[in-house]
Amino acid sequence: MTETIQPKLVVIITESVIETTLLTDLENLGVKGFTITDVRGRGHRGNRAGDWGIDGNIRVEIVCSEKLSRQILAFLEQKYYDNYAMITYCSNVSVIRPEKFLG
Amino acid sequence: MTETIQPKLVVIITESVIETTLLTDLENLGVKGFTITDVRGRGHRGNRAGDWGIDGNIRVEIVCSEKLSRQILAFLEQKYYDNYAMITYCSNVSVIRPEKFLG
Amino acid sequence: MTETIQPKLVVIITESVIETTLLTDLENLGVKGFTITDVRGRGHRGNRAGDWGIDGNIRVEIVCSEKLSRQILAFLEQKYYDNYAMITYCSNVSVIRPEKFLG
Amino acid sequence: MDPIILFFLLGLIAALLRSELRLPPAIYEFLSVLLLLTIGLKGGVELATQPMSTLLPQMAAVIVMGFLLPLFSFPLLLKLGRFKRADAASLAAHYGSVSVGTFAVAVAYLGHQQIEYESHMPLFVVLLEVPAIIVGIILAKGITRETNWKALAHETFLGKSIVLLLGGLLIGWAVGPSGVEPLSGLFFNTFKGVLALFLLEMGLITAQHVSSLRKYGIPLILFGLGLPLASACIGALLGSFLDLSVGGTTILATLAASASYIAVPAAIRTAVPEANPALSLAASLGITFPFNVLVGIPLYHKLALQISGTPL
Amino acid sequence: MDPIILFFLLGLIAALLRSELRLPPAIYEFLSVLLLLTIGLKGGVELATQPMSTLLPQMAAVIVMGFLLPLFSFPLLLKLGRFKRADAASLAAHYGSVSVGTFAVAVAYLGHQQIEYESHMPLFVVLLEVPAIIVGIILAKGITRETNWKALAHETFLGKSIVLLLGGLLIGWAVGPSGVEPLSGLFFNTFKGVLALFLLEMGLITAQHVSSLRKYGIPLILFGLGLPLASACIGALLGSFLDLSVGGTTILATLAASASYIAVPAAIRTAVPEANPALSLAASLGITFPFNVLVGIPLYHKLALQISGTPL
Amino acid sequence: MDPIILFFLLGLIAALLRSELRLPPAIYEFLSVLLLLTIGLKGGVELATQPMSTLLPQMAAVIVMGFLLPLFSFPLLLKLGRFKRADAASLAAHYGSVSVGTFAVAVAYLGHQQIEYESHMPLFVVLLEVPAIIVGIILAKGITRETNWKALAHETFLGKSIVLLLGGLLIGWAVGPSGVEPLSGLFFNTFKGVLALFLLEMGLITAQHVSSLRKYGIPLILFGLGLPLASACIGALLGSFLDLSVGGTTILATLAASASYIAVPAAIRTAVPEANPALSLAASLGITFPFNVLVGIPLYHKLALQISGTPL
Ligand SMILES: Nc1ncnc2c1ncn2[C@@H]1O[C@H](COP(=O)(O)O)[C@@H](O)[C@H]1O
Ligand SMILES: Nc1ncnc2c1ncn2[C@@H]1O[C@H](COP(=O)(O)O)[C@@H](O)[C@H]1O
Ligand SMILES: Nc1ncnc2c1ncn2[C@@H]1O[C@H](COP(=O)(O)O)[C@@H](O)[C@H]1O
Ligand code: NA
Ligand code: NA
Ligand code: NA
Repeated sequence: MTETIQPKLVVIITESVIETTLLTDLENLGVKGFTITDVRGRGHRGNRAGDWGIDGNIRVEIVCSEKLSRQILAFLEQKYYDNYAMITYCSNVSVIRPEKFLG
Repeated sequence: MTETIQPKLVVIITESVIETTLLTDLENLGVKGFTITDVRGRGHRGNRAGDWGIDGNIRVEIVCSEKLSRQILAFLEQKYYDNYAMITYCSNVSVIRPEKFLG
Repeated sequence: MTETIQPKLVVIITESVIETTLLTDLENLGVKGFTITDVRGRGHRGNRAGDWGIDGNIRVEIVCSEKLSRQILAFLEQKYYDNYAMITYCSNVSVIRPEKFLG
Repeated sequence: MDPIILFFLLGLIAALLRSELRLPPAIYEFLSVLLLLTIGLKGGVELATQPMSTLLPQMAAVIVMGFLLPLFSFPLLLKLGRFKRADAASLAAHYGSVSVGTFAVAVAYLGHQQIEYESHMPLFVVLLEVPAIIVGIILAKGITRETNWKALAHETFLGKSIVLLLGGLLIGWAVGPSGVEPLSGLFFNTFKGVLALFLLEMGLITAQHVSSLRKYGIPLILFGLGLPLASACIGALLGSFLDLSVGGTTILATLAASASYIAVPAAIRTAVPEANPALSLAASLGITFPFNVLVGIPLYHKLALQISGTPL
Repeated sequence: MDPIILFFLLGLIAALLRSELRLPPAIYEFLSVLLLLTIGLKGGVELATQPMSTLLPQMAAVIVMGFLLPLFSFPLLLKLGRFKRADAASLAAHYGSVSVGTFAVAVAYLGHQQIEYESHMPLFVVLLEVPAIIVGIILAKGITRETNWKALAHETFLGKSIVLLLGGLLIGWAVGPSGVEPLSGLFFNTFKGVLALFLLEMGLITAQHVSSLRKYGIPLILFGLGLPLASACIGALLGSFLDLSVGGTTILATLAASASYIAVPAAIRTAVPEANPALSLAASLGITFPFNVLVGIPLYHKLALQISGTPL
Repeated sequence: MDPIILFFLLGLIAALLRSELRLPPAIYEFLSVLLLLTIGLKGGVELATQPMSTLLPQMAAVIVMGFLLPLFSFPLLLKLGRFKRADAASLAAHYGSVSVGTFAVAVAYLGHQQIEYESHMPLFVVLLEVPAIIVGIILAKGITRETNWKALAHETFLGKSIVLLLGGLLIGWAVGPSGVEPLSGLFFNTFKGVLALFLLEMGLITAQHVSSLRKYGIPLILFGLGLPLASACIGALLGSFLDLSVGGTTILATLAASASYIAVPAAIRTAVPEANPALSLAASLGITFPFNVLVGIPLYHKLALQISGTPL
């Protein structure tokens, strides 16, 4: 068990309708791995109950280097924040096999 | 990208049957945004496999100020902990556009 | 509200097909509570879109003592990492009623 | 043997052998929505064809039974069973109300045996669902100045199953047999198959609750068997008193004997938080549902025959 | 009254009373897949039986209408409604395209009233779905060197509902009536029931959007009622010009009057991010859908009768 | 052309064009539960009507084939294909077992062509599902003192698909044709439609695995085409040896040629972790399933005709 870096967990919660676009963007930024959960919620843009087609949210979580985390957040804020229901948050995590996340 | 406050992530895992009541309570406490995931699990109150009607759990995550996080936890412990399957945990997160969470 | 210990949140993301085995292992390690979410994702072992039977991932989250968290991670790395799609990460959380997690 | 019972056993055995078989929750929801709407529609269509003068007295009597059943079991549960007040009230509510799944099995049983019954029986399901919830909540909390009647009404009348049953009933009643006919492809023709899948799932679920029985011991098992038997007698007597056919009496006995596991648990969970939901589900799902489905219904049929004076 | 309307009302009322009734999203998806495929298949089967020489001119005219409707409403929305450019374009796209659910209700209405209509109507649904999306996106963004035509084509032609409608159409057309026959157990026989459940869910969804209307005020409500009425007239005139039967004219009017809430919102959301999706859904789901289903369709039928010169 | 094949192509093309079309996993589950139960029930009903004396020898022969097929392909995969031991064993298990979806397509094909076949074929599906899993696991791990036979039995006999197939079979056998009849509304009448939707989804899934083929190169593609052809010959010879009709021989050849993608992947994943699941799914889903569905089945029909000596 090696624990040599201090990776970041980035969580993005946004409209499920942009999933494909968002994933392409993340890939272009260098994201190699992510996990998606179908969720619902409420925020500044109102209630997103997820009952049907375009009403749901996704929650994307990405474990990555601090540098990449900053790039992701800056990119998302610039491209999506003004027009889409979206929040992001970031925290410190420890991982085993850090090479899985820095590839 | 501004990072001026140290917001908290509050996670509540509890019985899905109380979703409506819980959300009303959270709203009354001043929670403006939250995200809900349908989950299953196990704990002191046994197995909650989520296979049917009233057997499932929800996972509510709330990004908020530290003050609000403490109010939420105190309220939940007092109102729900004795009679419902519920756990909560809290961690530090960093966010962009903190005004989204302190409104 | 008491906050006397510094518990850990362990998150495991892996193939849903090993759910039963994994839960048995966790139980044997002394895990008393956990929460499971059905998720999808991408990583070193490719795309796991969750569209059907054996293509999905689960996300298991466990709040526990630091000691147990280390045992879990060591065990998983040794038993599952070489043959299964799996990542884990770990972070600090604060809880109320810590006795719920240390039982 | 009716194949739907075998589907129940298939689910039960698969789960007890720890098979990986699991139906997604969304499918369980879908099947129960279909069952509830179909039963409601069937009942409503019959309402449309019957004179109110026959129905009203029966309806009144059935509602009275719905209020009395929990009042009858509550003291037994409290005194004999030594359950906590909240738990006794919760169990009384579960057993006073009805299980739609059990009702559907009884209907299938009579169909399989080609026994006639009054076709407005689904109406009784709707009527019996609610009163026990109200009584149970009041038994647990008492009536005080603070009783939140609005919340109480909300929890009892706006639960999912009541809305679907009652909604189906009203729609069936409004449009009558010919209006409902175009819907039969989904609702009536597939009914038996939907019920089979539903019972498969119920078998899987029941197995989980069977294993939680150990925790609660003999008293719960005794009540889980005794209460339905006693209630069945009350239901059968009422059926005979109302001059129902043997089939109708069988169903009324089954309804009385059945314990809710959908509407009541949800309502009681929010209204009586201090009641232990695992306890009442262990009883209603772990004992009473399998008992009624496998043993009870034929028994209640014999009972109905006996009471109606028809030779066995 | 057609029972499917009652299912819609059941959902609407249950949600307005804050009942706990909710269908899982997977069921909503399943029902809409079934609806879209069934409508596509039906249309395709009819195509197989009709001479292209009759169809082609009608198809061309309907496509032209699909392009013109948003061009006609856009300036109104911009000038009279004072909506922002992106929102006006988005609304124009929603109202220029069609609602498959509304179409199905119109078909059920005519069936219920035993009114004949040209059986290739589902073809028109497919033809009307896409043009307004293209026009809407161009109205919002203008045509520049940077216009990403490939992405535009992807968003309009490869959305879920178009793929299912068009796929069903092509399959029905390829295999013809006898080829489709073995599929009828799932697709055709359960159609009315599937539509009933779909409308139950639509009632639940509509209720949420009704409550968001307050935020947008009177102008939106006026457009939500006015646009369908105006478009219905255009559709009815085209139907009569194409010599469609009264039933066919009713359907074409309904299609023109209906506002998309599946295909268009998804396409516009990615192509015109600055348009407010809550605004257009409040209009199409909160006003126009219930209006069309409850009031509009019978009205458009009267309109079609009037225009065809048949006495009322 | 049979419409269900077109549904498969629709899914395949939609996914290759990167359409947003996706069915929720719960619906995939629901469809496969329906398919498995229906096939089981059909087989069981036939069992009930056939003398055991005819069936038992056939059953024994088919089981033997189930054990031999993986033993025959394993050395080829190991030596010729130079796959790792675990991967060779896993592929042998996948190709030795059967694909229920492919079986259903073969049945639909024969129905479409109005070709008779022995109605107890679903029994063979059940019999062929398990042996290859056992052989595959033993080939991968060897038999040692530590072989956990209990876990092995659990993984092979209690997987979801086996439980449903076998459960359906036993229920059908227990209640016979008349007992199953009331279930036909859901299970039999909708069968073709359910299969169509299932194949739509399979098309979507197949497309994902087609694109992963590149990673594994030509050898895998050759095996993905060669193994089914070789196995089909074995199956056809056995069918002719057992004096099956041309239709029955076609199905047995198809079963031999088909590769599992539900039961085997799940069982092998837990029992042989070091086998690469992406490899075997790329072969069975990316090559063999589409090959069998689009090309193989008609081919195996020709083969059966040839072997039975009937002129083409
Ligand atoms: N404070 C919050 N905590 C957790 N989730 C939130 C919060 N605010 C918004 N969300 C989620 O993020 C989505 C988009 O937020 P918004 O852009 O504020 O509408 C919402 O639908 C919620 O799912
Ligand atoms: N230690 C834990 N880690 C993560 N989730 C837990 C833990 N304990 C309980 N849970 C979740 O919280 C729910 C309620 O817990 P409990 O009140 O202990 O029954 C359980 O059903 C689990 O989903
Ligand atoms: N960097 C990452 N961040 C978040 N989730 C990941 C990451 N890498 C992998 N995953 C998840 O873990 C699963 C297994 O990862 P892997 O073993 O890399 O294939 C993937 O299917 C994802 O759901
Ligand atoms: Na009862
Ligand atoms: Na329109
Ligand atoms: Na095979």
